[in-house]
Amino acid sequence: MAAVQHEDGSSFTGGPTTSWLGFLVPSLAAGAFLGLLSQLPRTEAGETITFTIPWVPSLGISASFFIDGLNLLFALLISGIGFFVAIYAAGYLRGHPLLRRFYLYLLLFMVSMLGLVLAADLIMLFVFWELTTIASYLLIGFNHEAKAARRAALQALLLTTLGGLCLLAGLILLGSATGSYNWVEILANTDHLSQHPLYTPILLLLLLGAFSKSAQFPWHFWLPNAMAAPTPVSAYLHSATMVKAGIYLLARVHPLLASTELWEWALTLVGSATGVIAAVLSLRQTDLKLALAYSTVVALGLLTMFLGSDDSVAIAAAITFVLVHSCYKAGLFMVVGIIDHQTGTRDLRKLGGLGRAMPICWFCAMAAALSMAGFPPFLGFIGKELKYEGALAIATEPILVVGAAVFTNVLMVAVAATLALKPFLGPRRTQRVHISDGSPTLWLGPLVLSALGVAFGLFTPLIAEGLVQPAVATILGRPEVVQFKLWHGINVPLLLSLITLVFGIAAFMAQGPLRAGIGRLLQRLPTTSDRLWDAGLSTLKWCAAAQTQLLQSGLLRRYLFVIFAAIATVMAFALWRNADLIPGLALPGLNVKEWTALALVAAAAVLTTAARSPLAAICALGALGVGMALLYLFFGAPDLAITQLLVETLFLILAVAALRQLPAVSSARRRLLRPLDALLATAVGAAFTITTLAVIQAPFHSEVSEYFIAKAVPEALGRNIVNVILVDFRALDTFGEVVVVFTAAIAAATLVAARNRESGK
Amino acid sequence: MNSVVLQTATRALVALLLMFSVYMLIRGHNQPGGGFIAGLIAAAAFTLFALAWGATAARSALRVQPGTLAALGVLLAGASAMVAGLAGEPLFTGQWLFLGGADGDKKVALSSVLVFDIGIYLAVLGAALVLIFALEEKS
Amino acid sequence: MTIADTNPLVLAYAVKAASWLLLTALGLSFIRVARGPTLADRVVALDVLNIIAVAYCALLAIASGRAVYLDVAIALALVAFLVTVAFARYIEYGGVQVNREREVTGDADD
Amino acid sequence: MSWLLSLPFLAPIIAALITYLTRGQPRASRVVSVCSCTVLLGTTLTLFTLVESGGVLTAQPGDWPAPFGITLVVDRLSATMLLITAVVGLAVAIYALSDIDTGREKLGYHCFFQLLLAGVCGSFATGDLFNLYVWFEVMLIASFALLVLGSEGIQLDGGIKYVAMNLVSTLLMLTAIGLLYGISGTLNMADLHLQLARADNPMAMDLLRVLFLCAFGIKAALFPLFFWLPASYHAPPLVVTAVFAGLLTKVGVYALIRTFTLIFPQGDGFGHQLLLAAALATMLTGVLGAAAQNEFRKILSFHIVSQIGFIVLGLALNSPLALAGAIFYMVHNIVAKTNLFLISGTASRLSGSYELVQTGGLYQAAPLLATLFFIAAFSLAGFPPLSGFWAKFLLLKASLDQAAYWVTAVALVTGALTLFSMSKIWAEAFWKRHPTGNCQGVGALGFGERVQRLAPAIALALITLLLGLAPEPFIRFCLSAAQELLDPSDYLTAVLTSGT
Amino acid sequence: MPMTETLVALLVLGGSFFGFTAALGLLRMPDIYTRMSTSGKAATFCCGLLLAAVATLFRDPQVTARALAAILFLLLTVPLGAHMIARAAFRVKSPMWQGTEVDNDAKPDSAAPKQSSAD
Amino acid sequence: MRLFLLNILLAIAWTALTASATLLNFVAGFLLGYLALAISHRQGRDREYFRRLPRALGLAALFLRELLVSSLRTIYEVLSPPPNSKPRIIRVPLEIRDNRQILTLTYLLLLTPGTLVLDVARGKDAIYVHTLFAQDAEAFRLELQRGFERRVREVMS
Amino acid sequence: METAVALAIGILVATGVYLMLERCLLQYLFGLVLLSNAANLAIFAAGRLTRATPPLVPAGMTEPPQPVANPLSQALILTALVIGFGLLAFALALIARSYARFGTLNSDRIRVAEPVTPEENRDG
Ligand code: NA
Ligand code: NA
Repeated sequence: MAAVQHEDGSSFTGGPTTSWLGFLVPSLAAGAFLGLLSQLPRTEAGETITFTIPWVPSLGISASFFIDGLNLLFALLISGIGFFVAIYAAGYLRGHPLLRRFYLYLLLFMVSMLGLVLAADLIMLFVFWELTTIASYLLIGFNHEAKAARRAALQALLLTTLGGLCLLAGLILLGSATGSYNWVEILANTDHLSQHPLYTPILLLLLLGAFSKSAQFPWHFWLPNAMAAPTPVSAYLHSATMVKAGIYLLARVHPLLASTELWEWALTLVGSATGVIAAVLSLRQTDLKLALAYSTVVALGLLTMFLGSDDSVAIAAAITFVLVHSCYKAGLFMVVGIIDHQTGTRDLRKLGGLGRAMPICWFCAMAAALSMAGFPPFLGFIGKELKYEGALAIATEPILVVGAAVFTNVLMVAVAATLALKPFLGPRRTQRVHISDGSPTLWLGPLVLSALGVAFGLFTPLIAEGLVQPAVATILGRPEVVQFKLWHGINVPLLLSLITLVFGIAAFMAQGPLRAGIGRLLQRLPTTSDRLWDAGLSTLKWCAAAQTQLLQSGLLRRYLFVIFAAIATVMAFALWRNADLIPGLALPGLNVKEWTALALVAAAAVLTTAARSPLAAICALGALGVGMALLYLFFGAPDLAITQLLVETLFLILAVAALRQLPAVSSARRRLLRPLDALLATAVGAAFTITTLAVIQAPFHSEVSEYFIAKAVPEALGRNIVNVILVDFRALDTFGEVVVVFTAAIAAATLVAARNRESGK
Repeated sequence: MNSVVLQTATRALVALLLMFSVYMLIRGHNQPGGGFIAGLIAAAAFTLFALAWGATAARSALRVQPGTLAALGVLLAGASAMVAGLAGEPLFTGQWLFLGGADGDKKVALSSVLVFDIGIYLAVLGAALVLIFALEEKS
Repeated sequence: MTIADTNPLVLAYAVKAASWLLLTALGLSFIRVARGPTLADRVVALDVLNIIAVAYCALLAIASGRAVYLDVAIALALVAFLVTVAFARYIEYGGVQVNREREVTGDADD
Repeated sequence: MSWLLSLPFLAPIIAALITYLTRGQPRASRVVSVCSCTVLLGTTLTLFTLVESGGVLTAQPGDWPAPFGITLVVDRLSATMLLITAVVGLAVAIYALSDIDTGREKLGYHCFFQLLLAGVCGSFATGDLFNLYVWFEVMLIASFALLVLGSEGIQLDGGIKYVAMNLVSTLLMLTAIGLLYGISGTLNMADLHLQLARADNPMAMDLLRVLFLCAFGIKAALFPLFFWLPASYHAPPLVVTAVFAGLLTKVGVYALIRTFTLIFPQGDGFGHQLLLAAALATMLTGVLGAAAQNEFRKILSFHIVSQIGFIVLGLALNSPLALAGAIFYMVHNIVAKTNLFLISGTASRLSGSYELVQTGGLYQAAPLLATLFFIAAFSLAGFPPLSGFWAKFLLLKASLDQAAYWVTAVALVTGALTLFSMSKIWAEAFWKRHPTGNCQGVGALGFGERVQRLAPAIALALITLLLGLAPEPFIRFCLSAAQELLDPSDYLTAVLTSGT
Repeated sequence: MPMTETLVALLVLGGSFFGFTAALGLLRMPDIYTRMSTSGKAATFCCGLLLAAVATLFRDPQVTARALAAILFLLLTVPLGAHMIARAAFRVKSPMWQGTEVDNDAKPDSAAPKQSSAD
Repeated sequence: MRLFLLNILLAIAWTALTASATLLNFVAGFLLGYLALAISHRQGRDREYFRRLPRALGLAALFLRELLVSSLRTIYEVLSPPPNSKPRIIRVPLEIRDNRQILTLTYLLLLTPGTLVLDVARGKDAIYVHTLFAQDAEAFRLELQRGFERRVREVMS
Repeated sequence: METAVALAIGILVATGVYLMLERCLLQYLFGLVLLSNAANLAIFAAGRLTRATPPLVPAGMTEPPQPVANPLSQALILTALVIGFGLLAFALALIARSYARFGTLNSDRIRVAEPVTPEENRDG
């Protein structure tokens, strides 16, 4: 586990103490919160509010938004907690040189997250999904000069993006399968999807997206690493909101996809595994923030597990838990942040006795921890009761689910106790003298959020009817009645709660030995996800390097070999497809002069190849030129013959002039016979021979050349038809051609000029 | 190359080659020849000069920088192409001006096509000389 | 005016024989180009090859009755020697010193 | 019309000649170069608007009717490519003002740059296959010149490989064109479409298909023909790399698109299957190659390869959506890639190196540059709401629509690996502390240099943003362009009645 | 006019025979100097005769002029090339047939005599 | 030279007058003009022109004879079995110094089969000749000096 | 005659490719020349080989009296020839320049742009 840097907790200098953004962001959050709250009555009544503007109509994508029971809950959380986090950040990052950027990123995140949950269009959802990834990347790497922060940012980015890409594929398939990209339209008809041939790919792709975003096992490790971000970010993105995007998605597609065993098993198993593993790891942590991070993973695992069910109690449990967890976890994170800020450390072993100096914090920590541990009358209690009830209601594998729930809750009680007691009791262990709760901007958020835990617990009907019930109804696609009570009478859930408390306290007492035990256990594990990640990355780099070394060898002849081999291969392939059409070699028809010219060409080519000295090769090229010119001449092309001779002559002169600068016998020791090269060369040559034959044995369409022959004198007023083509019919070619020659010449001269300059120096 | 024979013969040969190149240029529209061929022959003439007297001497015999000559050639070819555009016809359309009789091969024709060919002649000549001089001066 | 409508017997056979002779000559000079042994030998052979090609152009003009081939002959006659002169200079003044040879080519035997 | 269709290559050629004649006075050359690019932008914008509203434009230089004379033809694809060429051209011309040293200017930088533009524009504007070859050569030789301009050792080495492999491609192309003429008797691409549809020579057709595939595949840097690109793109001065990255390979891709839609439509799918295999391999090898690099420009160079794979993938899938995706991807990629190179130049100017190990600190020192990089890089990685997202989306959707799941998977993996490289640059050059602490801010540059370096980057980043935020007009355009490619009847009518 | 044709035939045959001997000389002569002595000129004659044949056959002033021009050009260029090669070979002391007799005072006076240019 | 040009002009005039643009007619015109000029320029400095033409013709005749003889010898040389001639390299001192004269002499020797001018001595006072058929070096020198060299000097000075 | 010409093209291509696969850059260049000739010959063949008259119209006529060789393929080759000359000349200059810079023509040894080890990536 990479060590989380503690630098973000120290006080900053050099930056602005505040910024207009410091007012803007909370104001916007508050505005959004209030605006959304005003819609509550309508969603409570089961209404869906939509808003659409066209965006990319040609692809059926629109910038449409909607509000229903499910996303309103999330949106309220996002804007509400966003408000407190923004205020908290003003105090926490006061004086940070990059404060303005922080607010911008925070704003970007908040808007994206709201967009994500409110988007009615699948593609819009994806757009915001990726935007939250970007914001998260920038915020995790906020402390950008620390290597661990950069590593964590990259890890989170890559994992969530990989998932995001799967999600995109899944959403596109979903759009194709349902014929619409609009949630409202898609959800209006949820019957047939489980029969659709694309059901399984859609489901798997969406799950991959959701699981990676919500840090489900085996992608759970990025979230604790993401604690490299400043604490407000951890509180906001990595516990309260962004990581719940996956949960939101699962809830959103629940009515569409949840009817199969695949869904149930996938979510139940992954969720419970995540919960159990993270709970164990959480207990082990001595860094307060990491302990919180793992407990967040626990919560996410449990949420996933519950969403695997189709039962209304389980769903209600999940939704309530979303609400509860967001409040107490954000509060706890902020408290930890304050401790870190004030003492310079968040290591349990170095903390103690802060209760007197930081009374508000202690209060907040206690309240939140009690909620987390599930004590009445806190909202957490209701949440936990519901959880057990829900767990019992899950039909597939109640023992497993209940077991996972109880086990994780036991450990969570221990963790909560640790968080609420350890730093505040006992002797002071820190050097710093001036330790306090800090400014109100710091403690306002935790205070309100922790207090809400109590308030919600006391005013349950409001929550149940206003928030949870519409959300559950949305998820299940049918109206449901959800009722919260602090006292249900003595039943199985209550018994389970008691067991949880007892064992939880026991675990808290025995945390020293437990921690050591877990440590030993972990050491015996062959690997961890995080190490696997590193191994994966280095495998990737190794593959990349190996591939590059193999392909991009830096050797020109090898490049050319591959290119020619590719040419030969595809041509052979094309020939093989048409094997029955390969023309036979019918020799004949040539008279002796043509044979001679051809033989001269061929012999000169061979001589060029076999010549031991470049000068001999040049002589051979001269002979080749004569042979070519004669060929042209024999077949009625005097202009070509002349040009060939002139060009050949000038080139040979240039070559001889250049050779005066080059080693005279450069190829004295060249390997004349290279079987592999010879094989390839023969193959390419044969392919070209066959291609030429295949082309010229067919009848020719001469309309175009006939036109030139007919029009040259009457319309172009020239008797040399070739020249007329060059300067009139196809003058544009010729123009381009002289441009080429001009360019080639001055380019070559440039090479030489640079040389002269160099030697002049 | 410091050879009496070569240097002396060159004087005559260069003149001959240049004359021949102009001949090939002018008759190119009706007989084998044309701007390329003529330009290459003219380039051969200066190449001979450069071989005999050195590239520097050849350069000064040419008087214009060969690169400039080439650029002007391309410009001339381009201009002849654009003449038609100014006359409202598509670019590169041949523009003809006949002097004397209108009878077949007897008339003297001035045309943008010939100008185009002259442009090519100059461009090819200039470009070839740029190359030759560059490599010759290096050696 | 081609061979067919002039004196078919004498001229046609003469042209045929001449064609064989010249083509053989072409081949023979090519052999010298290939065999060398010195660069000068190759260059001289190439020169002869060129001149025989000029001759063949003239022969073509006779055989076909088209003077066009003369233009090719003229062009070839005018420029072919340039290569020879360029080579001559190379032979006389040479390329880079031979003793740099090892260092510059470095074609190992791998 | 003849003027308008000729101007995209005529203006740069004239500018090139003027800058050559005035190469002794760099200041004059600079003015001419920027003016020419502005004219080019104006012309291509006009063309784009005309094509968008009125369909295919044609002209017959020399006034000989098609298919006998050479046809200049601008359809939606050509118009798009011309416009984006002009945009990139202007951006690079401005950037070059502060990036190219006077020595190189006197060697003719501006001249070669204009000639390169001429070659690129000519290639896009012509409707004649052999004329395409000629323009390819103009482009190629100008690129040779730009690549080795200044003749530093690394340039010469890169130049050798670049030249060596590209000349092979050129000769392949020439041979293929010649042989295609042998089958069809024509060079006019529209006429070729008709003649080849009638030709009964399946073997020759298949062989020519693969010949063209190889010839243009080398130019486009397809697997396994791309070696020249990573071998050379980091060698020349930065602006040169930037314009190469933006335009050169895309001309090859453009030629592939024309070849495999107009000249050799799908047929029995042989050519398209080969294209598909090449595209997938290109995507993966390119992006893996990038993962192995630790130099700013080398990473970007390998990504060019990978992204060429994406574009060719669109061509290989051969559906309206896929082709639209290919076109969108191409434009997006030209803008983003050019911009990334421009940004890398400024980044190395400020932090002193292209080697990621030796650079850093730009996040704090140059926030504007960081923003620009972030936009371009994440667009390249396909993040919404940037242009790259839509490019990726179109191709993904096209592949999913055809149930080509393997293709989707490769595309997704490639996307993730692209992100890996981009974030590597971000982390190393921007986030990391500079190893020596010597990282300047943008403010350290003079006013002129600041404008010349940043204005083009900002403009290109705005295009990336605009294409990402309001993609509808361009996607619609791409869809109709794709329709035009798949059903070339308008194109054929326009060309074959041209000049009669 | 059979006379003309016969004359042409003779010129053609004679010319090509010269050409053939020129090439044969190249092969048969022992060293570069003897090869040059026998070949270059013979080849030039070959051309001259054939071109004369052309002029005779066509009896068209334009053709005659071109044939004469071709002969003139050949006469001007071939010896020049031959001389230059000979000079170079002489100066670098290209290997000489052992039977060659060299005057005592006939030593090349090139500035820096080099090794043979064998390639 | 002035007279030569005049002669050419006269030949052109003749060709134009006779309205028959054949080479033969032009040569006829040239000869007629030559005669006419020779008559009209009986006195004066320009008499040299009328001396030089016959000498040039004499040189041409000598050259053609040499050409014919040595051509045949060359053919024999090539076709006959092993070389029966005696190649020699001979230094021939020259009196002429003018470049154009040396050039002409060199060309004449180069065009003659069997002789090859290898080099012009640095001081232009001698040429090196490779010959196939010279039996005796001194005789060859004398023959060359009295033959070609003298005539060249006469025609061109 | 098609077969023979096609064979010649094949031989030119094969020898050209073989040369290009050598280490020495000069050999590469020579291979390129061969390949370039092969390309031209292929175009020539593609325009169909006819022992016909050169495409010239005699004076006084508006069309050639008898069949003429295909003028278009000739024009194409002419263009290609001249372009090829430019390209080959440039390649030659590049090779010469590289020799001056690196002191070798062995392309295996020219490893500045793609060094064997990163340390070698110093331009000097
Ligand atoms: Na790219
Ligand atoms: Na070529």
